[in-house]
Amino acid sequence: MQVPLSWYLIVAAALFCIGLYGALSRRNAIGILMGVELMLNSVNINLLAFWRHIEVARGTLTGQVFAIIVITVAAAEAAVGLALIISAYRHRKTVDVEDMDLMKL
Amino acid sequence: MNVSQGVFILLSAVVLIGAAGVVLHRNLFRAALFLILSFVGVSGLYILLEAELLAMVQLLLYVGAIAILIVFAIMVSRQLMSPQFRDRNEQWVGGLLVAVVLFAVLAFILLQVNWPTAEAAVPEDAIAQLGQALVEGDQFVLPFEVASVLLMVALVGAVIIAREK
Amino acid sequence: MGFWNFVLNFWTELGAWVGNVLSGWGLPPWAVNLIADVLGVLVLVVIGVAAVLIFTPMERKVIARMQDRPGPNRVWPYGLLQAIPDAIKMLTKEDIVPEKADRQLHMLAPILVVIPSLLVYAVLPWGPRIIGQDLNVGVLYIVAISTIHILAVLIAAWGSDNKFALLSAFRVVNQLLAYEVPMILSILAVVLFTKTMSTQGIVEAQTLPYFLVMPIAGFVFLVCALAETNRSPNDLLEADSELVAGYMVEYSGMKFAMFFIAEYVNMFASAILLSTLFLGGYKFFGLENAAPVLTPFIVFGKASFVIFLMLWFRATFPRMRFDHLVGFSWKFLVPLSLVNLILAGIAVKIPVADPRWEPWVQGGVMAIASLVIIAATAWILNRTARKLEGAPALKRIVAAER
Amino acid sequence: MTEFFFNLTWLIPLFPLASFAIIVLWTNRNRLLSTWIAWIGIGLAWILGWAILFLAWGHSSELTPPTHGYPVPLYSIPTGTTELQLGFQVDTLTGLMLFMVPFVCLMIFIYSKGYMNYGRENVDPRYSRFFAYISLFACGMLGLVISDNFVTLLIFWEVMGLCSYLLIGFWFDKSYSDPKRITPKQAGLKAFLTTRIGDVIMLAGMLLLYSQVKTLTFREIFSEETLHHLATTYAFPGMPWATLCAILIFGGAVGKSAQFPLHVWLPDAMEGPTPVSALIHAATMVSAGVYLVARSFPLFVAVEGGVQLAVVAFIGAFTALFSSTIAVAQNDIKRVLAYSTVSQLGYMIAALGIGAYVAAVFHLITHAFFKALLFLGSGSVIHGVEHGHHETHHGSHGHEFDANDMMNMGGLLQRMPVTGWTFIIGALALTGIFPWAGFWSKDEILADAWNAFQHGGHFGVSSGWAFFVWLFLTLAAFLTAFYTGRQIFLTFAGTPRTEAARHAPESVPSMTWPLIILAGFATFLGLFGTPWANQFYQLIGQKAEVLGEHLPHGEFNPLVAGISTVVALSGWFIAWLIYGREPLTNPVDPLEKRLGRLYIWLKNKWYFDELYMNYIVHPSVRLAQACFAFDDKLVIDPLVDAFGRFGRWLSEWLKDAVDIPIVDGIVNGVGSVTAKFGEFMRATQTGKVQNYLLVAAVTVLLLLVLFVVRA
Repeated sequence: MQVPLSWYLIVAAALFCIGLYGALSRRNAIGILMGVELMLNSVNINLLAFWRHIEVARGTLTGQVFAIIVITVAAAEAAVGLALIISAYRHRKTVDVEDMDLMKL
Repeated sequence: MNVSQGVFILLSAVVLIGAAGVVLHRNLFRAALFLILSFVGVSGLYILLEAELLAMVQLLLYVGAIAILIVFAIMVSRQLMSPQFRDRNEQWVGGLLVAVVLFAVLAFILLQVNWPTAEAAVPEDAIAQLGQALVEGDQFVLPFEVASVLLMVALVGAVIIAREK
Repeated sequence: MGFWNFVLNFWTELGAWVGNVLSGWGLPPWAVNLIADVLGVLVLVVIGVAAVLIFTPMERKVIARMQDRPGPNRVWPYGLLQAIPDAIKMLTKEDIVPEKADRQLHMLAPILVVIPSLLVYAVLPWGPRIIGQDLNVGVLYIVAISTIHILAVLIAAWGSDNKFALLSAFRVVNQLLAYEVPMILSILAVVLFTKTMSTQGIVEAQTLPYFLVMPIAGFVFLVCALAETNRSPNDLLEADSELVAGYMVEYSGMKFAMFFIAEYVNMFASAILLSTLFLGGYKFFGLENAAPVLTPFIVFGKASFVIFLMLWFRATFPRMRFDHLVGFSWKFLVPLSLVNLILAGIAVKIPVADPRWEPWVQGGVMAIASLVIIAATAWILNRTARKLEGAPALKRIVAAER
Repeated sequence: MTEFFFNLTWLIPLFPLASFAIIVLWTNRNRLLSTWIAWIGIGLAWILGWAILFLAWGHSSELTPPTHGYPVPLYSIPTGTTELQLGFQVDTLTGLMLFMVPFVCLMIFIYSKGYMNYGRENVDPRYSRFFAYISLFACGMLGLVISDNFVTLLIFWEVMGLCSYLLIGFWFDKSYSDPKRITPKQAGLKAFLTTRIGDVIMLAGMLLLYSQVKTLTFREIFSEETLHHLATTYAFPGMPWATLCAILIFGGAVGKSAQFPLHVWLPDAMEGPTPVSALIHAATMVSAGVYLVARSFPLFVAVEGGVQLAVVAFIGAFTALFSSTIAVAQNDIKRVLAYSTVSQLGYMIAALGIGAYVAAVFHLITHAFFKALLFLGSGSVIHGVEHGHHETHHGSHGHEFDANDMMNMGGLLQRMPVTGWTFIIGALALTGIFPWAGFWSKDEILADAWNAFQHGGHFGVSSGWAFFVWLFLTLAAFLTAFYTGRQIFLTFAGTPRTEAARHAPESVPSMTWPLIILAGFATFLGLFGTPWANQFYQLIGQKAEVLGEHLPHGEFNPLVAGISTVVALSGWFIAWLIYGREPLTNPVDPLEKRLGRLYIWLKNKWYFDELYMNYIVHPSVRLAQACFAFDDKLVIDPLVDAFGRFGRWLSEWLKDAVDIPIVDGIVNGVGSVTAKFGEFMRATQTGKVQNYLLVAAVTVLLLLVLFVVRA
């Protein structure tokens, strides 16, 4: 209990920003995915830190539950994302998002 | 500065160094290993927050499943990893700028806010309570079920997408 | 009286004595705790590693006897110290790193493979209060930690820059993830019954050994343990005849020894876990209460029995084909353990007025239901097999083999 | 338990509706499945309907109409200042209708399978569609009888109107060589338009009612205050609102129940398949009109001695007599029954007109059973004769053979015994021979009329009117007996007059069983309404004090019963004298010779069709044509031309002065600016996710900064 809440929040913010940078700057789709995972982790740190410092005293569990759901979503996202990446790799022999610009008309 | 603060700083360093490795390392495989390091550090933070269950789930799912899958995907697409492949796109400067400024703003906000923290000990049966809360009708059973449906859908979707034609 | 008490409770008394001695030296309490913890960790690690010394000769002897040959018999009586010359041989061999390999990862892998194996010992119970740390999420901890093993194998495979190693790595993901699912599901059934994830708590809650209560979970766990520890007949990751040792192909000397050690440490840990979950752990017909000093030996005995079972499997079963192996998990073990989990969920909800009778009634119901499921499974398998018998492809194969 | 079932009332019309939807959407290809779905739909409605009836019977003292129904509110529509409460209700009148409607429908549905030739090679190509339509028809009627307000009632009423159009014109591709003979398509149109006239009048009545009392829910309209209010405020001198609205609403009933002068559609409705005729004439559509009057009976009696009851009584009595005279001279087996239906509906309307509410409803119920029986029987006869025709003329359709014509029949009792005997039972019931159902219900009406004549009527009905009604109805009873007897002797007695009749086979069991069951009901149903133990009175008349007076309770009057019995028997006897004594051998009606010009007059239905054609339809058409000619040639065309020329000139001028320099310039300018801008913006559309993500991140960042600055 000696670690203040804001420390966790700062670390989480830093982790989020690093993840964001990864998602913005990687060329490899898997690299982007990893950046997103980092961002999700930072969210979880926040959730649990809030739970520990605010919610425990109130006797509620929202932070933990949400963290679990975020982890679930992350698992789903990783599964589908990697499946997409492998599929793209198989069809186009690339996982470089620079080459994936079919959205452009 | 006491023991847990020291441990916190240590773990945070692990987390952030791992994260930096993830986004900066040129070798994607190593980046994935850094990702795992970061995940383990986060798990340690959870233990520090006395959320043992989440820490274990973090290990089991992030390290044991997601990171492994990522490593696997990297291995599958390994032909692309040549030394001359510069894994950094042309907008990385902008991205870096945004990330740094965002961190500055966030840190500013976080330090400004007076959080309504309250000291309390984690109850003995926290895990049992969590389990109850996830299946209790008036609490979180709906998100829980929706999450399970989501997982199911993702599973099926991943299988279909990744299947060879 | 005092003496007998000391003898009977030797291990706890020993701990208390060490603590007293350290305090007597004038150390502050935190230092006493620290030293005690370090000592405990050392003891656990030593036990884990020492298992190799015991179980490698045992494996060689047992399998040799099953295959009707003498086995090692030169070093000391009956070759019981065979492990020591083996170790010396390993240590003195040249350490080779392939030229194009990733040196650091090649180095990291053997370390990573041993660490999680030893970390597991932290929560394995050797007796009442004789445990590294009684975590309230102990079982989950074991499962979580053991997944690092997969990672280590992947790193080893990647770092070796060898195609057999890489093939092995693909198999790792496929096989170990596939067998983790039924394993967790069967553990979950036990957790449902004991209502705790603490390993100590699970042992305490076992009025009946759970192998009798839920044979399905026990069987599934045993099979999964074989796959997770990469033992024959599920040793597809390193199958000599296919992958020339798989991820270990480029390792030699001490690094290879690390993998070797890790395998036995893992096996021992799995055996202890299985005896904890399903065989009553350190309980043995009330002996643990009469003489707590014996509990580690009880655990060791049970674990040895489990390891003997594993060796027996290795000696008698042929290696499976890979797709069969994975299919067996997804198509057979997962549904079976799901059914078992549902049964357990229903059984623990049976209301029993007298709490003393609760484990007996619920356990009995569970056991009977499990037997019914086993019978049904057997019937379905039998019918399917009979249908397959008529299949033309199979007929041709059978004819060809004859 | 009771309330549970009552609250399920809304399900009753839903079952056939679901059958309709399922058949139309999915099972159209599968005939057997469609049949079963329709049967199950109406069967469930029947079970639930009877459950509700028996429960309502148990609570009859609380559920007596008009205001004591059990409400099943569904939803309310906000209509400005008020709310329109829509819903259903259960009372004993509804219960009685639920006794009759779903059961008779079920019988007809079962019968339809055989009639539409299921499983034979000449099965109807639109077989499944037929079942879908009749399911929807049943839905309309069931919904109508459980409605608790005029809005849903009108909705279901119109649903039935639509279904009658679809079903009468079911064989819309049929045409006849005789150009004067009406085709199914025209018949459907005629029915639709004729009933629409009544519906418009009724809608006007409803709207007036709504404007006066701000509600359309029965229980609110029929409450004592509202009725009092309606009876004491005047639309114009001498005409209270209640009278006006009642007469207008009666207009709807006239259309739906085919009363004079809107009766012309009903006989032509015979062009539809026979089960449809049965459905329309017995169970559903035409009873809806009577039901409407019965339902709004409190409105009709709100004003003592008002003109509205006289109108109702006159139209009913006149129709009863008038249409039975026409029936005498018809040769089409179904048309005879059709006119008989009109006549019997006239009985009911007339009964309502003299305040004999219970007797009218009683006759409605019994009539439904024996008329369904008669129609289904006639369908069976037609079917048999058609089959006989097919058998004797293999594939040759050279000359047109009318299987409906009674002159082509004769001696069918030997060939089709089940159909014949059940038909005879129906005929006995229709003509009111003791102890069949028709005797009791018809006699109750006559007795009520006689009582009103003797002792003065209730609700201010004058005894003169009552006598008039009694006289007309008694004459009609004589004619009914006569033409029914004629029909029986022409169809079943004697020897076959054609090859087709000689080879007519008995119908399949799915057609004969409904006949047998309905014959049972036609025989025994009257016993529930005998004057000594009148269950119907118990059910719907008991608590009618809210109407201000006791409803007349038809006491047994030996004189009236004697007269009507004698009259009926003499009708039968004369029919026997003419047609039965020496069976006809050649297809010439002996009546034709004896009645001479009167016969022609009757055969042409008093020339009503021609009357309407000449004095309403043709003048309307001619007026429209004249208007068209005038408007188009003299007014519209020059006007349009002038405008056109002016417009042309104007546009020429505008083109040169405005369009090319200014408008085009603007448009092209906008276009080129847009194109340039698009070129510029295109650079931002890289198609790369990360670029977009960066933009999003920057946006979030800016918002965050904004937040910080603002805070």
